[in-house]
Amino acid sequence: MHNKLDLDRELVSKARLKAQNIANEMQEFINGYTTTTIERTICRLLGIDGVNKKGIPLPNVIVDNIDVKKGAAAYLGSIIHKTGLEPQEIAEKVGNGSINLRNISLVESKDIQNAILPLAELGAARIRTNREERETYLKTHGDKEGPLLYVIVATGNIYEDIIQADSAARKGADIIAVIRSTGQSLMDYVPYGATTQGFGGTYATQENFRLMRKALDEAGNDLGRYIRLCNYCSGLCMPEIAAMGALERLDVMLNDALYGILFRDINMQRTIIDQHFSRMINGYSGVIINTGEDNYIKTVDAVDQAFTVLTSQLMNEQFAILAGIPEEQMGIGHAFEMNPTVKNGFLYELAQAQLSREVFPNAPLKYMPPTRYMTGDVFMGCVQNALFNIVTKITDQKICLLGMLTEAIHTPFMSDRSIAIDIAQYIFNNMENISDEILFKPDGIINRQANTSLKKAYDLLSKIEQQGLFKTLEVGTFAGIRRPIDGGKGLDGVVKKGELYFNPFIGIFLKAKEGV
Amino acid sequence: MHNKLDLDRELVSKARLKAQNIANEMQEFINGYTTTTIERTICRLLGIDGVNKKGIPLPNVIVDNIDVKKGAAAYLGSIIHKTGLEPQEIAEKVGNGSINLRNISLVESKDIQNAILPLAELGAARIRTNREERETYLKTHGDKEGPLLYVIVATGNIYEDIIQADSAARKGADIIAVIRSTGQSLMDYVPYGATTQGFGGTYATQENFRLMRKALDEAGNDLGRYIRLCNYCSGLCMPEIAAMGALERLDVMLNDALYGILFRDINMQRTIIDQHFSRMINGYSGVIINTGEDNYIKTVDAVDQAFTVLTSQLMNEQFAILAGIPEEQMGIGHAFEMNPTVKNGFLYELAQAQLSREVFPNAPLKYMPPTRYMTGDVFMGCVQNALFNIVTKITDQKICLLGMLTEAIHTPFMSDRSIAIDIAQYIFNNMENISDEILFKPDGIINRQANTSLKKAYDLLSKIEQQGLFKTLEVGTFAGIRRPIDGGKGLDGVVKKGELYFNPFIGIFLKAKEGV
Amino acid sequence: MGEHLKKMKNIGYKDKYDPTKIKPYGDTINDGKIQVSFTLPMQNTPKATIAAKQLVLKMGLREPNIVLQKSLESEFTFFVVYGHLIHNVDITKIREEDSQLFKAMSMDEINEFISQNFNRKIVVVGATTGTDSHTMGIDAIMSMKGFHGHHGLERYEMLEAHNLGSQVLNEDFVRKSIDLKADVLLVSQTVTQKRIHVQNLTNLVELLEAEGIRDKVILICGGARITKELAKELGYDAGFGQNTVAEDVATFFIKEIRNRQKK
Amino acid sequence: MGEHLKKMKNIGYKDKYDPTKIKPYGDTINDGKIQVSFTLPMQNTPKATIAAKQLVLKMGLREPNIVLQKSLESEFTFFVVYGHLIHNVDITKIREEDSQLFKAMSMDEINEFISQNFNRKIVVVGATTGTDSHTMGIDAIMSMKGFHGHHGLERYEMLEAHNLGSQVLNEDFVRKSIDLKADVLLVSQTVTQKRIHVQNLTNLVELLEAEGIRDKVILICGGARITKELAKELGYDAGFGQNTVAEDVATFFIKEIRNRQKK
Ligand code: B12
Ligand code: B12
Ligand SMILES: Cc1ncc(COP(=O)(O)O)c(C=O)c1O
Ligand SMILES: Cc1ncc(COP(=O)(O)O)c(C=O)c1O
Repeated sequence: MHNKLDLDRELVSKARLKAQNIANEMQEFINGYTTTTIERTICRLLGIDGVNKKGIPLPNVIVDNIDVKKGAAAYLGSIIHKTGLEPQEIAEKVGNGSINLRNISLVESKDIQNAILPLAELGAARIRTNREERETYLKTHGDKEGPLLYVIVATGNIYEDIIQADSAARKGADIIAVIRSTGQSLMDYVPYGATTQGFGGTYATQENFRLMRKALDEAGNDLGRYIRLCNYCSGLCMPEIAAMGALERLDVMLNDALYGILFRDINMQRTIIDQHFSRMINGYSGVIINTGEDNYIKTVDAVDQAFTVLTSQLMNEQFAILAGIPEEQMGIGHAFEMNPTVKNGFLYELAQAQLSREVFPNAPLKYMPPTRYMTGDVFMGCVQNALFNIVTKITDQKICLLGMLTEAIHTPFMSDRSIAIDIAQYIFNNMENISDEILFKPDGIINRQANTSLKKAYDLLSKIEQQGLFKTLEVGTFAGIRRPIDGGKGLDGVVKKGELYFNPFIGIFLKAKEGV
Repeated sequence: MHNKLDLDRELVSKARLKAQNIANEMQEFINGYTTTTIERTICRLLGIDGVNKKGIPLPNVIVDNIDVKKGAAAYLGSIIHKTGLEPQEIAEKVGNGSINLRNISLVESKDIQNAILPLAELGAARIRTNREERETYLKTHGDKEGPLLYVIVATGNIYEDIIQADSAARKGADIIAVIRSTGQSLMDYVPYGATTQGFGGTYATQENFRLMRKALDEAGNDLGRYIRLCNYCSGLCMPEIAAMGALERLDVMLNDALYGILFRDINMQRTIIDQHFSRMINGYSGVIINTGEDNYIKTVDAVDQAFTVLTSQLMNEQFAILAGIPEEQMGIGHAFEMNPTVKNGFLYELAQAQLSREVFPNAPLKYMPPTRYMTGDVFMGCVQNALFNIVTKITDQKICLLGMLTEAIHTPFMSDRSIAIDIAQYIFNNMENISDEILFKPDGIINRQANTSLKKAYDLLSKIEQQGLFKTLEVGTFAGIRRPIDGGKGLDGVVKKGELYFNPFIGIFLKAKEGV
Repeated sequence: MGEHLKKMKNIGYKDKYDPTKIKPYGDTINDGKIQVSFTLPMQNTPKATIAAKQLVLKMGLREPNIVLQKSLESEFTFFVVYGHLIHNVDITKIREEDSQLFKAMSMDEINEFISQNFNRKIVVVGATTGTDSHTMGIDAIMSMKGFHGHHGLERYEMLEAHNLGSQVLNEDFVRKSIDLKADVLLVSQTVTQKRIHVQNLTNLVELLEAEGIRDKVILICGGARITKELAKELGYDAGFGQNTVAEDVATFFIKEIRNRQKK
Repeated sequence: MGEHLKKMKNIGYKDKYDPTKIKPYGDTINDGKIQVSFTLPMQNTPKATIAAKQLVLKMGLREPNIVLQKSLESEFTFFVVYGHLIHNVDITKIREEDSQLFKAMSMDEINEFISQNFNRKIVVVGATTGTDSHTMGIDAIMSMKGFHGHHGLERYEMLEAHNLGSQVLNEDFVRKSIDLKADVLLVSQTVTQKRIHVQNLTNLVELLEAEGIRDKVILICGGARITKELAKELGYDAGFGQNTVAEDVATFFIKEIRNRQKK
C-alpha cells in the first residue's frame, strides 16, 4: 500500500546505516556529560517542585548550589541517607537556607543509590500510571486511524487557552498544542504556576500543563474521544519539560536539539546532551515526540533543500532509537512549504510527503502546513491549506497540523481554528480512500523527485558521517544556518560527569527500553 | 493519455448509436416545422435590425404580420423582386406602416430565391468574416491549451459589466460570459440597444454584444491574448440570439433546448426546433456551444443521477452533429455538484469528470463549479471551488467555469472574481502535469463508478430510443421534472412549414457542414 | 459548555466578560477583533492605503492592519483588514420575544390543532412569482418530500396545499388563489439582485389590496435572503429565510389564523 | 486602465463616481458593498443574530445580510455578514505628501549619493531584538542576497553594514552600536502579539536616550506589522512594513542624514 515511489530500498538501508553511525558517534560524546537541566530534571522526577521566596524554582536552587559533575542525586541521596527527609522537604530547606548544599559531605555510592533508587522507582511509577491512564482512555473512547487534527492555542493566558482548546476539541481537533511564549526556550529554568501573561504563546509550566490536561479530559469525556495534549521540550530545559510532560500526561512533545541549535541559537553540545535524556523520558512516558525538520524549509527552498529534511529525519530516528523511543512514538517532522508559484510544486510536495511516508512507514509522521508562503490573502490561504490537507490524505500522514488562514497575521483566533477544522474534515471525508485509489506514474515527475532526494540525502549522510555532526552544524548545512561549537546559549550548563556521577533514572528507563 | 478508466469502449459505441437513433427521429420532426423566432432570425441574417416607434424589434414586426408557414424569406424575396429595396428598408417601411405585409402577393419560388440568395450569401459572408477575424486574433496572440478560465459578469448594466469584464480579463480570465437578466429567456423577442437595467444579469442585445466584444478586443490587444465572449441562446429566441452572436463575433454560446424545457418551462416542440437552426448558426460561425447538463445535478443527486448527465450529453452530441457542429465546438456540459458531506465524494466526482473526458475526448468540455452546496461560509467556499479546480486539472477539462466564494449570496463582485481567478491559476500552475502523473487504481472506486454510470446511461438511452424523447420528457427523467408536450411557453410560435416554405440559410450552412 | 464565560468573570482578567458590553472576540475577551474586506474604486497606490484606513476608522476599527491590498487589475483595489472594534452591544437589552427560539409544532400537532380549531382543511397556495424560476425553495416547504427530512405541506392531512410552481405572474397567482379560496399564500423569491424581489413582493400586496382580499389571507414570503423584518416592511405577515422547514411556516400560519378568529 | 471611472461619470448612472465620496464597490459604483466576519462571545441563538445585526449597524452597514452564523461549539458564535456601508471617504483631501509613491533610489545612486555628500562610509547596525528570533526580515534588508532580487545593505560599497542577528537584547544592541559608531540603527520586530513589539521598541528608545545618543543616530524599525505611523508614535524616525527592500530604507536614511547635516 505504501510503495508508490519505486524507491531504491537498498539505498534507504544504506542511508539508515550512515545515520546510525553518526548517532552512535554522538552518543559516545553525550554519555560523558551531564547538564544543569538534566540535574534539575532528576530533582523534579524525585518529586521536587515549587519556588523559593524569590520565585526561583527549587530544582534550580538545588542545582545552582551543587558541584554539578557529581550529580544532584548524590547530594539528595546523601542527605536522605543521613536524615530520612523527603526530597521536597530537602528542597524547601535548601530554598529557605536551612540546608546549605555546599556544606554537605557526600556518602558512599552504595548508600546514595539505596536512598535514591526507591524514590526514583516511585517517580517512574507515577509516569507509568499516567501512561496507563492514557491507555485506558484510549481503550474506553477508541482511537482514530486517519490524520489526527492538530491545532495550536497561543493566547498567552492559560485560562483563555483553555477556552480556545475546548472549542477546538468540540469542533473536532484531536491534538491541542499550547505554543510557548516567545523567549521561553532561552530561559534556563521553567516558570512556575498558572500564567496569564505570555507573548505569542503561553509559558510551559507544570500547573499550566495540569490545567489544560484537566480541561481536555473533561471535553474528551463529553465527546467520547481522547484529546491529546502537546507542548515543547526543545530549548534550554528539554529534559525538565519532558519530565513535566510525563508527570502531567502530555501525549505529544516537540523534541529536537537541531531546532534549538539552528533556530534558537542554543549551544549544540548542551542541547544534544539534553535531548538524549529528554527523549528517554518521552519514550518512557509513551509520548510521541515531534521533530522539527519542517523549520528548515521555512527558511530555505523546499524543492532544492528537500534532501536535508530527509537527512535530518534519518538522524533524528537514530537519536530516538538510542533514547529508547519505539517507532510508534516517532513523530518525525516535515512540511508543506512549497512556493505556490512553482510549476508542478504540488507534485514535488506529493513526492516529498510520500517519501517520508515510505522511509518511515510505521512512524506517526508530523506534517506541517504552509506558513512561509501564507500571506494576508486569507481566501487564498484557505486554498493553500486545502492543498496541504490533500497531500496529507493522499500520502496518509498521521499527525496533521492544521494551517490557519491568518498564518501571516496573528496567532489563531478561535474562528480561524474552526475554519481550519471544517476544511480538513471536509477534505478527509470527501477523499476518504484516495490514498488507496491513486497511483503515481512510474518514472514520472513524482517518482524522480523522491528518488533524487533519497540519493542526495544518502550523499549528505555520508559526508556527515565523515566530518561528524558538530562540524556539519558549524559549516551550515541545515536551513543555511552556521553555529559555532562553543557559541550559543547554555554551554556553561554542560559539565563532564565526575567519576561517581549517578543518574538514577537512566537505568530504569533503559530497562524499559530493553523490554525488561 | 485519456484512458484511465478501463471503459467498456464497445458499450460507449453502442450508447452513441442509440443516441443517434433518438436524434434522427427527432430530426424528422424538426424538419417539418419552422417557428416565429426562426423567421425573425432569417430577417436578422438578411440584415434587418432596429425597432419601430413602439420599441418593437423590426424582425418581430415583420413576422407578426406574415403567414409564418410560408416563411419570412418568401415575403422579403417577393418585395425585393418587385421593388429592389434592401431588407432593412422594407422592414422600416413595414415598421412605419408604409408597407402592409398582409397585402403582399408572393412571387414565384425561383424569383424569391434569386432575390434572397445573394443577400443570404452576404449575411453568411459577414459571419465568415467574423470567424476569420477570430482566427486571425488567435493566430496573432496564440491560444491556450490548458483550462480556459471562464467567469461571468451579471451587473444588469452593460457599462458596469464592461468594467467587471475588463478587470477579470486583465486578471487572467479567458472567457467572459454575460449572464442575462432573469426572465429574458421567456421573452419572445430580443430587446434592442444598450441596456442598464437588468436583474441578476444584463439583457442580451446585439448592441450589448457589440459593446462587450469591443471592450474585450481592446483588453485582449493590451494583453496579447484573445478574450472569448459568451452569451446564452437557450430560451424563446434561440436562433435569433445565435444570429446576433454570429454577427458580433461571440465565441461561446449556451445552447440547449433541454435546459429551456426543464428549467424555463419552454414548450419542448418549440425549443427543439429552434435549437436545430440556432446550432446551425453556431456551427457556421465557429462558436463553441455549451450544453446544460450541469443543471440536472443542481436539482437531483449528483451520484445517483450521474448517468442522466451522460445520457443527455450523448444526445446533445448527436443533435450537434446533425446541425453541423464539429467536435471542436462541442462544449458539452457537466458539473461538480457533489454533496460535500459524502464520503469519497471527491472520488465519485473524479470518476464522472474523467468519464465525460474519455467519452468525448476531442470536445472542449464545459465543467461547472459547485453551486448547490455552496453556503454563506465563504472560506469553505474557496475550498469547495479549489477541489473543483483540482478535478478540472486532473481530468484535463477545457472550459473551466470558475466558482465564486459568494455563490450562495449574490452574483459576483469584482473581487470575488479576482479571488476565483487567483485560486484557479495557483492550482493549475502548481499541478501543471498532474493529469499525466496520476493513475487510478484498476477496478477501484473511481473505475467502478464510471463504468456503472456508463452502463446505466446505455440502459436509459435504450429506453428513450423506444419511447421517444418527447415522451421521456413527459414522464420526468431529467432533474426529476415532467413537462407536457403541449405545455410551457412558446407553442403558439410553432408552425408546420408550408409547401413552398424556404429558409435561404439552411442550404448555405449545410454546404459548409459538408465541407463544400 | 456554558461555563467558560461565567468563569471569565473570576480569573483575574484585566478585561472582564460583561454582557452589557459585548464585543467581538478574537482570542481574548473584549479584544474586539474583526475582519473586513472590500474594494475601493481607486488604483492600488499609497493613496488607496490611506483611503482604506480612513474608511475602516469610520467603521470603528482601531489599529487597522491592512493585511492585503491587491490591485484588481483596473482602477479598483481590494483590501482585507483586521482590527479591533470600538463598538459593543448590550445583550441584556435585547427583547426576549425577539430572541426567543421559535418553537415549531410537529406535523401531527399541527394536524391536530387544525382539526380541533377549524373543523376543516386549511387551503395553502404557493408559488415562485415573477420571472424567478427557483423552485427548490418553495418545493422544500410544500412538496411531499420536503427538506432535510421534514415533510412538506402537501403531506399534511389537514392542509390542502397547491404548489403553482415557478415563474408565476402575480396576476395569475392572485386569480388562482381566489379560485382555490386560499387561506394562506406562500411566495418564494430567490433572485434579489437590484431589489427585484422587493418590486415583485410589493406588487403582489398591491394586487391583493386592489382585489380587496389582503386581509382575508395570511400572506407569507420566503427565500434565502428574506428576513422577518423585510417581510413586515413590505406588508407581509411573515417572512422566512434559510433553513426554514414546513413545520415553521405551518405553526406560524395556523396560530395566526386562530388569533385572527379570536379578534 | 485608468479610463473606466472617468467614463462612469458620463453614462447615465443614477449614482456617479465622485472622488469626494468614495465608497466600497461590489459590482456597481457606490453600492458600498462590504464583507465582515467576527465572533461574538455568546451562544448561537436568535439573540446572537440580533446582537450581530446591532453591531454591524453601529459599524455603518445597512441591510446586513448574515450569510453565516456558525456555533464555535462553545459559548461563541462566528458570523459572516455582507452589507452596504454608509460611510465614504473624500480622496481629494488625502494629502499629496502622504500619498506620494515613495521613490527609492537604486543601489548605484545610493552609493553615489553617499560618496558625494558624506565622503565616508555610513555605518548601519541591525538586529532582531528582544526574544524575537525571526531573522528573515532583517536578513532580507541586510544580507548580501537580499530579497526579491534586491541586494541587501551588506552589498553596498558605501555602507558598512553589521547584522547582529536575532534575540539581541536591547542593552547589547545599544552597546554594540556605540562601539561600531553606528549612523543608522535598524531594528526588526516580527512577534507583535500582546504588543510585545511596542514594549521592545519603546525600551530601546529609552535606552538610547539614557545613553544620550538618540539624536546622533537614525533609528528605524521594520516588520510585517510595523507601520510608519506606529514607528513615529514610538519615537522612531521611520518604520517599514511588508515587502520593503533595501533601497527603500537606504534612500530614506541617506536623505535623512543629509537633511540633518543641513540644519
Ligand atoms: C439551484 C439554483 C438554480 C437552478 C434552479 C433550479 C430549480 N429548480 O430551482 C437554475 C440552474 C435553474 C438557476 C438559474 C438561475 N439562477 Co440560480 N441558483 C441556484 C442555487 C445554486 C441554489 C438555490 C437553491 O435551490 N437552494 C436550495 C433551497 C432549498 O434553498 P432556498 O431557496 O433558500 O429555500 C429555503 C429558504 O429560503 C426557505 N424558502 C424559500 N422559499 C420560501 C417560500 C416560503 C413561503 C417560505 C416560508 C420559505 C421559503 O425555505 C427553503 C428551505 O429551507 C443558488 C446558489 C446557492 N447556492 O444558493 C443560485 C442562485 C440563487 N441563482 C442565482 C441566479 C442569479 C440565477 C440566474 C438568474 C442566473 C445564474 N446566475 O445562474 C438563473 C435564472 C433564474 C431565474 N430566472 O429565476 C443567484 C441569485 C443572486 C441573487 N441574490 O439574486 C444565486 C444566489 C447564484 C449566484 N450567486 O449568482 N439557479
Ligand atoms: C519563518 C517563520 C518562523 C521561523 C523563523 C525563521 C527565521 N530564521 O526567521 C521559526 C520557525 C523559527 C518561527 C518561530 C516562531 N514564530 Co514565526 N513565523 C514565520 C513565518 C512563517 C514567516 C516570517 C518570515 O520570515 N517572513 C518573510 C520575511 C522576509 O518577511 P518580514 O519578516 O515581514 O520582513 C519584511 C518586512 O516586514 C520588512 N522588515 C522586517 N524587518 C525589518 C527591519 C527593518 C529595519 C526594515 C527597514 C524592514 C524590515 O522587510 C522585510 C522584507 O520585505 C510567519 C508567518 C508568515 N507567513 O508571515 C510566522 C510568524 C511571524 N511567527 C509567529 C510566531 C508566534 C512564532 C513563534 C512564537 C511560535 C509559532 N507560532 O511558530 C516562534 C518563536 C519565535 C520567536 N521567539 O521569535 C507569528 C507571529 C504572530 C504575531 N503577530 O505576533 C507568525 C505571524 C505566525 C502565526 N500566525 O502565528 N517562525
Ligand atoms: C522541534 C521544535 N521544538 C520547539 C518548537 C517551539 O519552540 P519555541 O517555544 O522556542 O518557539 C518548535 C517550533 O516550531 C519546533 O519545531
Ligand atoms: C444551457 C443553458 N442555457 C441558458 C442558460 C441561462 O438561461 P437564462 O438566461 O434563462 O437564465 C443556462 C444557465 O445556466 C444554461 O445552462
